[in-house]
Amino acid sequence: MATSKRITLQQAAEIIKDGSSLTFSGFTIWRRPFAVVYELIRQRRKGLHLIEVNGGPQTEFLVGAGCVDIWESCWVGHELYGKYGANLSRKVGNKEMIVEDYSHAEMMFRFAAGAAGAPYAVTQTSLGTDIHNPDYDMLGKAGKRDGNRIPQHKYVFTEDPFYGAGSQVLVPAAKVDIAVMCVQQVGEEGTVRVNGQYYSDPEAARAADITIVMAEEIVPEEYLRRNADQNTIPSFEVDYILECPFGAHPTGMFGRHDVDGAFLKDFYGRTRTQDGFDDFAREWIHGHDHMSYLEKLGWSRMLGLKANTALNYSPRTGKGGK
Amino acid sequence: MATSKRITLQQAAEIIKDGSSLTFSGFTIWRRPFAVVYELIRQRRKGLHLIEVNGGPQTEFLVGAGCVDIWESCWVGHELYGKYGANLSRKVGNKEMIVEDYSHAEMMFRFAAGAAGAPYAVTQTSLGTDIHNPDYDMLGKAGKRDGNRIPQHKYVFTEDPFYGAGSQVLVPAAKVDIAVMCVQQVGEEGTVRVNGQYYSDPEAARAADITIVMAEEIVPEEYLRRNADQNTIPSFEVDYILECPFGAHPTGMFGRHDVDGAFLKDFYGRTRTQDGFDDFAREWIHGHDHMSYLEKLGWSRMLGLKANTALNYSPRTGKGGK
Amino acid sequence: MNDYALPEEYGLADLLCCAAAREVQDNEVVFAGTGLPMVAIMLAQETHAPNLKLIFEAGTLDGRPPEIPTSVGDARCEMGASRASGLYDAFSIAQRGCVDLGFLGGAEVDVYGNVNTTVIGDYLNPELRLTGSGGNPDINSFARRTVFIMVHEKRRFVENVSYITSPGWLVKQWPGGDFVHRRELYGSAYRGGPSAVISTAGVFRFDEASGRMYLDTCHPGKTPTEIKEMCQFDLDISRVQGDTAPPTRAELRLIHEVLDPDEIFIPKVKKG
Amino acid sequence: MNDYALPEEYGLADLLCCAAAREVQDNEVVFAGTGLPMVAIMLAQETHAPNLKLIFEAGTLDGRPPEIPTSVGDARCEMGASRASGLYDAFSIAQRGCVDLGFLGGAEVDVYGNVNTTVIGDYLNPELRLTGSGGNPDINSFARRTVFIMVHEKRRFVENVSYITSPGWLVKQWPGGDFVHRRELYGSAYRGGPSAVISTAGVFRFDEASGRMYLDTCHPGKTPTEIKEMCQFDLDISRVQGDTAPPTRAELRLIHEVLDPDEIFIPKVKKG
Repeated sequence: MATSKRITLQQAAEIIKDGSSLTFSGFTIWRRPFAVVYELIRQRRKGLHLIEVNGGPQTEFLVGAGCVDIWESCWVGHELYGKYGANLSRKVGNKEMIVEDYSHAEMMFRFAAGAAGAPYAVTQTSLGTDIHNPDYDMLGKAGKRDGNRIPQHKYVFTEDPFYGAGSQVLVPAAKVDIAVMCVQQVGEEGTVRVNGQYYSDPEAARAADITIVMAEEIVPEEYLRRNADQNTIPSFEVDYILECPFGAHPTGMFGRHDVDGAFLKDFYGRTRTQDGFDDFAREWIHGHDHMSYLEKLGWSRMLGLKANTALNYSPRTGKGGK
Repeated sequence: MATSKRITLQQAAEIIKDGSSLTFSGFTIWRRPFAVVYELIRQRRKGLHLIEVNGGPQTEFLVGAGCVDIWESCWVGHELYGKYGANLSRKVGNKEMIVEDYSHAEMMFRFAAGAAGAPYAVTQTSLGTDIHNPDYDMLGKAGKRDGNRIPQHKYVFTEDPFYGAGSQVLVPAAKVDIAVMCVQQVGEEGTVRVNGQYYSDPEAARAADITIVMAEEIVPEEYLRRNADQNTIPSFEVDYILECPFGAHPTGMFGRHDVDGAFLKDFYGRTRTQDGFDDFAREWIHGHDHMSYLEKLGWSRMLGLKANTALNYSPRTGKGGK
Repeated sequence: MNDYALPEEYGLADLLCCAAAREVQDNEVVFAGTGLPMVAIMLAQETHAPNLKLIFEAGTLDGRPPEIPTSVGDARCEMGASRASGLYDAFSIAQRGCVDLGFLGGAEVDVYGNVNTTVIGDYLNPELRLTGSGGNPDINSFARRTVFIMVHEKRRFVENVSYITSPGWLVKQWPGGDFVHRRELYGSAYRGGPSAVISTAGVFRFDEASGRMYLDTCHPGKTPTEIKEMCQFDLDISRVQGDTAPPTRAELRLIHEVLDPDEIFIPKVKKG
Repeated sequence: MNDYALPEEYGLADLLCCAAAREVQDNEVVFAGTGLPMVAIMLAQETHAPNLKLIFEAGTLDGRPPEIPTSVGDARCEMGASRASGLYDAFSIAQRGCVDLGFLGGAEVDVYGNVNTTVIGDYLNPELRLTGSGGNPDINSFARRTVFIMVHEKRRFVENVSYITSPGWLVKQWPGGDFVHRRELYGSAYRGGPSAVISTAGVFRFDEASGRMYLDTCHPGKTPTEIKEMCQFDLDISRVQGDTAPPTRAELRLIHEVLDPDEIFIPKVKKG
């Protein structure tokens, strides 16, 4: 009907400019838009400002590649496959980037406020912790609180005037230029259906000014609209779509494939140093496109990750290859 | 597994005491827990405090029957079948009850705050209207703002300190004793699956201290848990369940039956006066139970309302009876 | 397309419906209330705005109902929808600034476009309590443009409404209650305001600077002076552009054969 | 049930897992992080707490995973769940006060139960940046009780943590940073706090009034004096109740044959 929203992987990365603020779909090591992340690294994007409900391998790859100046979030690591974010840790230690710490619920509420068009949210979480320590307002110390995309304050403390519920902390809405989503299905007009947990995807898409959806498959819009109550993000909140099977790898996707734990473990083990990261990037990112990446991974590895359609994950026992 | 949550219609109404604050599932003339509403009228409940995202026939029935002292909401009527709430209008005119007006979005945000455990929500809606007129704080004028279940202020005005977004209005969280829901399916452990629009049901259930779910059918819990991403309210938020087919009548239910417009029109036409209401209640409520009510409605009427399962509503053309 | 119907071929509801449909532009996100606005939007969708996105307050997003819903909570709203959810979604989308146009109604309107749907008479001693606000002020607070469809009676077009349910161009600043331009009050949420009132007499628009209503077009058969007489306030008739364009025969066919064949919202004109 | 295993039949991870499982009461709503806590909760579910409701932070509510998930975002979390949604739901439920018990971890803990998972060394000049808070402070702010499972090293049990990621019983009041009891700060959200630390040396609890940690039980083979030596602060050992109860053979069978047969979180003890 309307103008097509379809773009290529390369075009998706090109929409994200040097200095853009950016957020992603998914949760830690699940449903991260890796094919776009790889393409950003290939295109040598600089000065990104990541605002994430939580970080994960996508953070580590972008940070290791030197694409990121500012990271606002609460957590980074590879879950079972790497207990912290070694690249981020190194860059923070070297003061090569700014980290602004919030709690997980605070990040979630910041996105919920942004998605609802409210300037802030009110919560009682994390009172009394160093997350609220005024000396640790890193964007403030760096003189970046312009009140435009970056709020004038990290926090404001107040009291509840209605029920005497006590101390409250106001957290600023998350305002993001671009959200890049990785989901199971998107329709030709942009309707998204996430299967399984939707994490913070609906809020991320709505809080962002531009939303790019990379899907395992683009499906007929009409198919999704037969069951509107099973859809996750409405058509008009999605600006661009692209189909990219296994675009989440090495992270997992409910109903499609598991996390590639061995890949993440290898990344974690090899990228403690910048030389290690650069070596890993030469092997797996630069000089590749998505198809040659899949070829390099190979059929045996990918079939081992494939989800059983009755279970929605790859059972640990019963795989032919094991 | 655990103690059964099943109760009867009569027990459901008995949980709601004189003076309780109460909210409902649904939207205007859709999915209202009418069987429980009728039972409350039969049990001659008094002094109810209704806090509703929006009102509808259930409000009009309870108000007409003299069950309600306070109504906090934004709208009452019967949509196409009765353009305003004649019973509420009469009682307000006679100063027999207190009405506290908010806007629709404000009511929704009040419930969202209550559901999230926040004492208030921040919004920019309805600025400059008489909804914010300090002279029209009716609970304040009545000396009922105890800061316990009824907040100390109707509103608080403030400014956004983060982005300079300007004037903001803080609206107090909705705190409700009991939510009574009317849905398509509930599992034996309380998991709720709403088909179609869920309106403000998830927030209503979570904001309430006690949640009673009346369903078209109680289904095996295991059936609902096979597709957890299609469920609406989690088990542990539901305290009591009951099965009551057509319990929403005369309001409609997506996928099951349409609104009984003729019934609502008749109610609207006959209950402009208290005598008219009392007469209507004698005919349709007192002396009845749910089965005798259905018998009185009759098969022809109910089959005419039955939803086509492909469409989820009753098509206006093609019904045998017409 | 100059297939305009003759006066005897259409009724007032047809005229209103077509005038409302013409307020919609293609690709817009449109928030619709129950009733005639639904028909108008679906008419626009069938004619010049095939890609408009329809949002219903109860939580259906970008729906394509095959039959006119009887309310925004209707199961019919979900047919062909992109997403069916709830009110939190709908109002968040509105507050986030995603809504271009909203269609609303009212019992009274004043010269600044303030609308009353709450009460006739004094709020504290009401002559008649009406339905209340519903989403009227919410959509009107957040949409870029809003269009009101109203019955035109002199008692309904007043200098100041007795209760501002829905904000016009000049609104009250609390606690004092002095009138200020909505631009001053709404901050980042200021995106526009009432852009038209379509009454049973004519189409009215607003001067954004002064916030006052003026007459834009007269419905066929009405003169500017007659319409001015039908307002309690001093209506500006200096900017009249002529008559409201009548429905085309194609539009009438769509309304009566496709969209509302059962005359739920729009009665057919009796022939002969 | 007095089927306790002999010391050579179980490992430290088994002991921790069983001690953690015993913190759970039936019918409770329990918030679990990734790793050993998941095994502990599932063990409780298989033994004395069949009706506990398990919430994972990423958005699965009342799930019954048949295999141990590798993270709370795992597809495995959703098997048998009452609802699969997202983080807004999970944190709203927590803030609303629906969570009885949370299981958490930490790199450092202090005498007041404040936990650090953010940084080793000075925050502004870190020796080592860790993962950050995750949901640790959020669950710890809102649950009625929280239990921390930690490796016991002297450098980890300190008088004051270098960075309070997650609030203990005495926390900092900003802007000054003076210590106050959490009761004073949390208002209506005050529902309790850390109720136990289960380390690799013993089980510790807190005096709610003073907010200070004391030794409750020693793991078999450890003495109170030895454990006191393993803390930088002056550990109260006056209230010791004896040894931590070892795992039963039935519990060990459940852990290694049913819950974690692949030794993802809990290694099997090598026989002979």
